[in-house]
Amino acid sequence: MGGGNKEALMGFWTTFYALSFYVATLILILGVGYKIYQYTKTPAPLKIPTTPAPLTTGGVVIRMLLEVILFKSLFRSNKWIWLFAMIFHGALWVILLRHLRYFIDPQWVIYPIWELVELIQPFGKYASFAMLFGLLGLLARRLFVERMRYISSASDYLMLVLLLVIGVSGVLMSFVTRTDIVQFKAFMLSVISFQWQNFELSAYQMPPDSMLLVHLAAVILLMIVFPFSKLLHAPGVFFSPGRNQVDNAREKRHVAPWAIKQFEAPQT
Amino acid sequence: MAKAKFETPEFRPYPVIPVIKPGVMKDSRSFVSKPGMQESLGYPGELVDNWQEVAINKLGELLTKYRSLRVYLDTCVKCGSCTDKCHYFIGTNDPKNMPVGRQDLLRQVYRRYFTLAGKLFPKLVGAKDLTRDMLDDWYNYFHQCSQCRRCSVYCPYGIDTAEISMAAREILDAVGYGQKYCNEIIEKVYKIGNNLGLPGPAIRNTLEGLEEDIKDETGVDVRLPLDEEGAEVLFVPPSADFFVEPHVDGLIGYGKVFHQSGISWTMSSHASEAGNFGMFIGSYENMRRVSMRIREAALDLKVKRIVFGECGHAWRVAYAFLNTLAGPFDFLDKRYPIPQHICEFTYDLIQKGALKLDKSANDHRRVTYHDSCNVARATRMGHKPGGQFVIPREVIKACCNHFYDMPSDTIYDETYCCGGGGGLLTDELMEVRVKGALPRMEALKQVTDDHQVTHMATICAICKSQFTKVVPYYGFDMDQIISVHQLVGDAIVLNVNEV
Amino acid sequence: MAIDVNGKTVDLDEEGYLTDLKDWNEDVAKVLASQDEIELTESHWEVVKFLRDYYDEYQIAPAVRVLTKAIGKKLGKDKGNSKYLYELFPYGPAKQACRFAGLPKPTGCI
Amino acid sequence: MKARYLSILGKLMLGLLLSLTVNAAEPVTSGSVTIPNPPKAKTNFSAEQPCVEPIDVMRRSHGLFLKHSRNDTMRHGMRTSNYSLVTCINCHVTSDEHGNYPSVKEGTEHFCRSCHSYAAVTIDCFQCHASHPEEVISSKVNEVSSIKLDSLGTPNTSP
Repeated sequence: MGGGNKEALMGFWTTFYALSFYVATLILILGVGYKIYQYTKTPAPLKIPTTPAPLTTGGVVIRMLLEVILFKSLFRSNKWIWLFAMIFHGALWVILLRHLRYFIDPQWVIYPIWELVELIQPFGKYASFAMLFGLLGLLARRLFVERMRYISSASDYLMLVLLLVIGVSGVLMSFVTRTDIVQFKAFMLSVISFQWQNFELSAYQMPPDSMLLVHLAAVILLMIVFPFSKLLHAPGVFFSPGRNQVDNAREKRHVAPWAIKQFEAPQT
Repeated sequence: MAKAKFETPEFRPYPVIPVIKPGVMKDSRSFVSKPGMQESLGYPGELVDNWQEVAINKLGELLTKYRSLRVYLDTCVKCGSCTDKCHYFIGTNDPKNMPVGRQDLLRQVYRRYFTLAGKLFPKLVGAKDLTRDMLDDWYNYFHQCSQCRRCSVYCPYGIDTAEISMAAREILDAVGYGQKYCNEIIEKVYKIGNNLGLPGPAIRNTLEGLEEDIKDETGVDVRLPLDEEGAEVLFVPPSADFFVEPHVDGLIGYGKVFHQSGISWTMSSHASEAGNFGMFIGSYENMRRVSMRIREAALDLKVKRIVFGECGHAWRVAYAFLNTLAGPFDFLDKRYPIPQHICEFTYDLIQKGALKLDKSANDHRRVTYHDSCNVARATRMGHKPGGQFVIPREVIKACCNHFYDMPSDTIYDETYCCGGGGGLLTDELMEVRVKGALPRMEALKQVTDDHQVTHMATICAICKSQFTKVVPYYGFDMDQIISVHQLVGDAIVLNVNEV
Repeated sequence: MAIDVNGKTVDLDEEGYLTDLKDWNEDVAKVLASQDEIELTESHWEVVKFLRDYYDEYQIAPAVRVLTKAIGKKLGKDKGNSKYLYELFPYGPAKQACRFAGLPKPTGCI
Repeated sequence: MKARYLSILGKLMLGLLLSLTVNAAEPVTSGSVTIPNPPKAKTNFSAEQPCVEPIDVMRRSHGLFLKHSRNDTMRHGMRTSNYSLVTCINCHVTSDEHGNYPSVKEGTEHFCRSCHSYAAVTIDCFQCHASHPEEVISSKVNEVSSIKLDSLGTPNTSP
């Protein structure tokens, strides 16, 4: 393939990924937004906190933080799943923070913030191995523990595979095949700031590296399936009545609008 | 009344996670409700012709009414942490008795009809059509869940299979495929006033007999009042307390406590039942209808307080739902919790020194305590989280010199269900009940071996009945099950305050 | 389910209790008992009769303690306990004796 | 042929994107998106190639080359590498009219920093190495580096 071909090819991929990124973001935000709206709008007609439960809202916040950050219930339940899940999620957060470098122009922020982005880089780089380890642990449990295999459907495996593809392609780009991260950042910043005319210039196009194409395709796919899959556990955990309700049923009357309408309105 | 055709599980030398045996409990099935019972509760008499359509619509309706259902169906990631937590799975090894396995029966259908992924790629995401087989699986396996919430303790998202079971049972009722045991009992509450179907005169006759017994035994006139207007306290026991052993001795215990407290009290023939099976079938409407009887009785008898007897699920409905369903209780004395548990009531008296207790009266007993599931994981006693664990134990310790707890991962909020809760306490489910009791029996065995425990006290009518039935399968004696308030009643020194 | 008693068909529900309580007579009781491999003795009949009388008055089977007390009064203190009743009706005096006596099955949290 | 179709398709899609912008008619600019603008190198490596490897390769792998040299030199005591940090610095870091070199610790003037700070990649080379050409150093160093530069001229020497 000659240089002209390659340029044309990257022109295509640049536009393709830019468009896909918008579509995926739109689906992710609208989809998860709709789900959150739905959860918010659906009433919890009865007090059902799993007790012992906190007696105050502040207590509920602490309970929720312990669940969301430390996976407290999972820790009580199963140390292996907890370990793999903790490693995976912890590493994922560090890696996500590391990727902020592609979305923030240093000129947009004050230096101390940028310094933090710089500081996280080496951690994020090696967290990728931790993430792969956690994912492989979760996958191994699903494959080799009989009762886990029983409850797993194809999508449960594929979700792990998708995350592994993202992780492996990322690791390869960091340590083996490499890409032009400066050019990629120019592309990404143009995408998120809607500077589409930049894509005419080769300095703002997607770098022509197959591993990058794979990595981004998998990320885009993940964003698209997010609102339609079990990844909804991320927003869902905050809406679980068993965890987020205050234990004050005797002190404070709690009635859902539909119950008032159905049972109490005619009497008053 | 056929003999048991199953093998009692053997105690495990150490608690290994069982290997799954798909389908072994597929045919363990409770009797289906009769048309009359169904209709009394507002449901079709028998399975309607367009059951599939009705069921899907009902599921759709419930999804808009219960956030718990919607979030729990969406959120599960199949992490597997619940898979070894259900006593029915431990006892039966049927994977559809794993909490996630049970939930998936409903979740698969939810995905098929209510999610984009399930509509487009059912195989990929494990979505399934609502077939007759699926409906039967719902019926069988959602009636092998005691709604004990143990799974919810361990779920990283707090997913509670009880909520899923309740929704599934409500759908089953809505298509005319209800369970006989639950629906017959609710019908009796509506027609007669309590789960057992004891008419007022029968209750009065029973209570008079018990007053005689107490008089014979102690020489003291302890009253067990019924329908006495103007009493301070309306006391609501489970109707089993009028009827069977060892419950009855608990009722005598309550009577002695009230007697010593000097607080006037009464039971009600209108609200002669603490239990509320409306919860078991997931029906807000029926649960409310049953609850309203207590409000009505409290108003009719002009009481100032409401106290509930030893009944686990009753305490859940009373503690967590009564205010919602039948409140507000503006007419009651706000200085006391509304409603109050008999253990809270007794504990307060003990704290105040108002009861003289002779611990040595229970010296022939070495006691352990079974935390009833719904009390432990859905309610509270006292003013601090976890009071539901502390207060009954403090009451027992105030009455007994020998108290020993079972292993720590089988008590408090990790307690195992007795195996008979949530609408399973019926003879045709004896196999499920016996097998489901395995983890609790193992814990009891351990404390028996380690501390020579002779009695297991509990505060739930279902626990007491279930245990008296199943402990013989495991080599224990039915007399080893005891009410907490029997211990209180035996230790209490009557009339010391009056002298 | 149904049983044949002296050439007459008597309907039972799935748990073996009479669907129509009016169908009861002593021969029905004997057939029901034979299903549980029990031969009704005079001691059994005392209980069965008490149950039926009590049911006539209160529309419910008597509580176990009421029953034991009544039996104790009638047959002597040594028989006024649930152990004696369990010997007669191994599946429980409430449920099994009620079945033979043609009463509805007592259900609830028992 | 395929590339041509792709090019047309890409242009169509880009056109679609651009038509959505409010100011689509304006001339093409880089807008508010900055990109690094490193100082020009002092010399070209050869007539065909500006640097020791093609620019594409240098952008992706310069760190790898230098790391390999470091490992060989420091860990194994071998100065065998074809890539030399000193040579990079000598060619790429230029002084202003007052003879001052840009700082490698702040700003974006320094050749290395212009991209590294943009991409949040810290550089640890200059904890030991000089970040600008060392004028006081004897001509010997320059000789060495020029020899190395020459030796790079032969084909097929990249790793």
